Amino acid sequence: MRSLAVDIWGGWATTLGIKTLIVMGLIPVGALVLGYTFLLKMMSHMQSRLGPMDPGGFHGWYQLIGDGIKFIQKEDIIPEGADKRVFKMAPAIVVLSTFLMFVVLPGGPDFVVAKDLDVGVFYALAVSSLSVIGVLMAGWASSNKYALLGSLRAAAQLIAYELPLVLAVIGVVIQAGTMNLQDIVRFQASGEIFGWDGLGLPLILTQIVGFGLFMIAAQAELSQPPFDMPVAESELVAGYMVEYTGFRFLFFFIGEFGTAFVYAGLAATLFLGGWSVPFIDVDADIMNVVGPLVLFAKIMLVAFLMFWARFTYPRFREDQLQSLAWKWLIPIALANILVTGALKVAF
Amino acid sequence: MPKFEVDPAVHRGLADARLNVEIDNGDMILNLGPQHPATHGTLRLVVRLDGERVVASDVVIGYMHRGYEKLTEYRTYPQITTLINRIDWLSSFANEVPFVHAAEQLMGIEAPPRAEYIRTALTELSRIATFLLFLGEMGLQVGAITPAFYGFRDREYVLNAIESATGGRFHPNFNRIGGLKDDLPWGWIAETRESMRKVLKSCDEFEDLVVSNPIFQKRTRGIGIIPAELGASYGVSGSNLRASGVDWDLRRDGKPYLVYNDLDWKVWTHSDGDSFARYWVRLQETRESARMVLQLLDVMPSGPVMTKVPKIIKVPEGEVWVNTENPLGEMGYYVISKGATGPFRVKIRTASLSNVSIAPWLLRGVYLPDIITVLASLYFILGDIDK
Amino acid sequence: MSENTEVEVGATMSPENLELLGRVSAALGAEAIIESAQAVGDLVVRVANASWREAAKACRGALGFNYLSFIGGIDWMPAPVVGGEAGDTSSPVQPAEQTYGAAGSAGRFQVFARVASTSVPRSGLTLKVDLDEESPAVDSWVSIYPGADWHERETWEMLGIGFNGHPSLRHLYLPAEFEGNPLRKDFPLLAREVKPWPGLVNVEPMPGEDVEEEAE
Amino acid sequence: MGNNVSKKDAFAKHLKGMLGGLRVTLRTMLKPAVTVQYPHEQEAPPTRARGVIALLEENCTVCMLCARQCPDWCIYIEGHKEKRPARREGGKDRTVSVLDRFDIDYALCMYCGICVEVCPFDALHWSPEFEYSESSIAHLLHDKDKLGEWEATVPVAEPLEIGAEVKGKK
Repeated sequence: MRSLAVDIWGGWATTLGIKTLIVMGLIPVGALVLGYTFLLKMMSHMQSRLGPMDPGGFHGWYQLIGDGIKFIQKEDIIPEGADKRVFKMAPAIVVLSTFLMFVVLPGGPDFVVAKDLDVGVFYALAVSSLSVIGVLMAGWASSNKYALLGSLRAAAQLIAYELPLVLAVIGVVIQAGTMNLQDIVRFQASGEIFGWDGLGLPLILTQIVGFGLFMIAAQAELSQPPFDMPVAESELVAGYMVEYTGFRFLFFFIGEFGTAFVYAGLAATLFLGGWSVPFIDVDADIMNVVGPLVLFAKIMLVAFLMFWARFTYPRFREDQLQSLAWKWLIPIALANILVTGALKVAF
Repeated sequence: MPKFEVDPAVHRGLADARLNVEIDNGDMILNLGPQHPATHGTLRLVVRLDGERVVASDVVIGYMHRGYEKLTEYRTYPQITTLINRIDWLSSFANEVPFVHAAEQLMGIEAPPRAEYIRTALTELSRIATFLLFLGEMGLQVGAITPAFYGFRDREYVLNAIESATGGRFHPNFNRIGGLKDDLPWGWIAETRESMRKVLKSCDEFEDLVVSNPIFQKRTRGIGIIPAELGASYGVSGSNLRASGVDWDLRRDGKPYLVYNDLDWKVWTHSDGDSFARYWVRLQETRESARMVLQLLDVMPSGPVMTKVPKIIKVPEGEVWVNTENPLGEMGYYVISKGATGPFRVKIRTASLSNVSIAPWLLRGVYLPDIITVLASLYFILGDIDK
Repeated sequence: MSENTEVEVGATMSPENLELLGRVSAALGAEAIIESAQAVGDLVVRVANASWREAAKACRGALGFNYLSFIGGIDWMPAPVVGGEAGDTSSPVQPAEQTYGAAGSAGRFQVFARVASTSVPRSGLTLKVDLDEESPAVDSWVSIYPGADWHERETWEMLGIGFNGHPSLRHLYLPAEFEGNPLRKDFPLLAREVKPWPGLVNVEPMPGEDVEEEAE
Repeated sequence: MGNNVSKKDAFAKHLKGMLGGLRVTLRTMLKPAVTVQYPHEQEAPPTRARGVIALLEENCTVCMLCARQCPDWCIYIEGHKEKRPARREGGKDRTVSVLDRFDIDYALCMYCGICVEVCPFDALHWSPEFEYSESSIAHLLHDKDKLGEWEATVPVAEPLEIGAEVKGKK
């Protein structure tokens, strides 16, 4: 009797609860940080304006939190013709996909957000495509033509870009020889480049093509400009989220930026060495504290690139996006794998 | 389902409900507008889609019809200038000029040279203001947010210049029959020169940010091609027609008006006739206009800005057609006077109406996102369509 | 009367317009032209109702006017006096007798159009056509100038002028259930009828006011 | 071969086009913003700006010219006559028009300025003030007291640009 209670209270259940809470906290925090830094501030300055300045006193830091609270207070409107259950579930599924991706992100030598999986890369990319189901559900259930068109575009887009995304990562996996994200980081911290192990270097040096492909594909997966056709506000108004208001819309928003945070984290982990700092080999205990900060800095760097492109480029047309994926990105990714593989065998 | 035709009887009202919901026969009828971000106001487009490809489309206008032709019959000439400011609200000053010219021609008077120079400068400034907004807006319509802000930012300098001279940012009401309300304020020339430099720099930014962007080119090249002859028979005018290779600009080819003949400038054309060409031509024309303003500021003659006109303006009997090259295209007033203080009939020819009337022809067979590109590149102002 | 005007007008017509008039009558046949005049430099040609379509064909073809500027209508009926008797000086008072503008008219309604050429600078021609007063109608230009579509729809709803052969003569600006033709002179502008003219209240003759109005 | 070169050129051009845009946005980001933080800091509108019409009541003689010429009929004037003693000893009593009501309905006003121009006694002036929005449309009807308050904000007319004809000097 007693041992079972201890098991549940002090054992797996508690760990599960704590970890769930951590991840659930991380998603909005990540979304907020990216949303504030890039959407509100960087975009404003790129457009030669200041963005919000008043809320919270210092450069409007409170703006997004206030927006969030406002969204929660708002009336929950569901269109009359909507498929209500599906309509309500859709935002949760989008956020769920973000949630599941966070699980495997390594923050330090002994510390992964929730679970150190051996198939981490595979897992992260697999669950990332879960969000498309949410998007499809949202589009279909809204009973709105714009939403439907948007969600169909999103589905087509996510399918088309899942492939280059995965293929772009394979180069990394070949070089590191593992799918475990933690091991990939360790490989970059003290790894070798095709037999030469003088320096522990981030894989971006050899996988620059892969990095570029990963960034483009991630941009498309996130449906950010230049690949934002699913939400294209000048054509489809807001695409699949056109009927969503209040906290359900907030879910989509958090999902969008939370996912951007995770993708930036994945890119930082796979290509930029994650929590590790090149040339510096410090004690694991210190790295457990400094690592997350290093990772965070790298995430911000990657996110900057992502959002920089987002605020600069016009969007493709759906068919142009498809031809870009199938005619250019996938062949390049395959060639990249071939070259990497050949070099790996050679050295 | 019969052939796509919007039944006139159920066209408004009933049609809304029907068109919004049904998906039938594999084709879908999509209702863009009257409140849609891409229709800059209240244009409504009923589009029949096959997948994302347009099978047929119908343009519905009139949501903002204000009946200017009727209103002018109830107003005196000085009151009308303030009214017609609101037709094409982005280039309101340019709207006033042809009307005031029409009245002046009927009365047989002419504004003093300084007034004509200032009119020309302000007309070109309003052209720049209109086009800067277009240059940004078009970027926005194809998905880039940033150019829109640049457009608004740099238009502000131009609007400031218009406001400090006329007192109104959007509705200057500065023209009077026989001249101008007032002379320029102190320091205006120097300030405007500075603004024109900013405009020229901004054009370079648009060149880098939008025109040379491969994605933008991919989205606009070959989309919405207007054949020159067809465009002309539809009454498409202005930059839209020049982008189809028609070298026709009323500032040069119309009846001489203002002081364009004293300036050194060039009419830009592009041979492609597609959305990209229309963007490109407008970009070049913005530059050209800025250069024209700079020239005008250099050679501004001194003297009065108003001729002697009677206090109560009565325009002698007669009729006159005055058309000018407005930012959006040919704008004209056919003024029929019967010797009263107000006109008997004013036919207002607005550029946007004819420019948009070609849209159903252009939109056949394009993809849904291209509708937005085509509409944005035709560049219309709802007030200019709906009158 | 028409002869008279033509002599008068012909005397004052510019050589370019005379030349253009010659070309127009050559392309269209002299019998189709009822009258012509020059309105501040522009040639106005009034053609017979039956030749309206032929006129468009001639313009687009032989005369090279490939550009349609506008099509509109005129109601020559004198407008009922608007507030004029109350001394409303913010609205114009039109003469009470029915007079016609350049090139004259046979009755109350006219359709007029402007065409131009994009290849010849300073070119253009205004065409007018008389209509039947009871059921005003004229041939449509849509098949010749496709841009005529919207202009004709506008003229139809604003003045109640029919266009024979127009593919779908439906409302352009006004809602489908709108009744009446707003641009007809007998259609009142309600905004001006329901509100009393504020200048009427307590009008006090001011020193010099009467003189001022007469002075210039 | 030639084809290859042109393809290479096209690629270089595309790359340049992509990077050019990024350069523009980055450069703008590093420059100070143009925003004016409105309620905290204000740009002064130009002297000529047609913001609101101010009424100098002493000058008004209830001649109604402004109300008559207004294209929108948004000026409402009422007045009555009063007898005043003569200015000079032994003269006749004067009749004076006294202004009872002078309202401008800014919900209707088109800001054309015709009333200011036609006023023969210089009783109406433009002020560049613009901050008088109201939550109720009825409050946009400014009565003569409110219009009189605006008089304090009327700026002195600015000098004219070089080359302008100076009035009264012919």
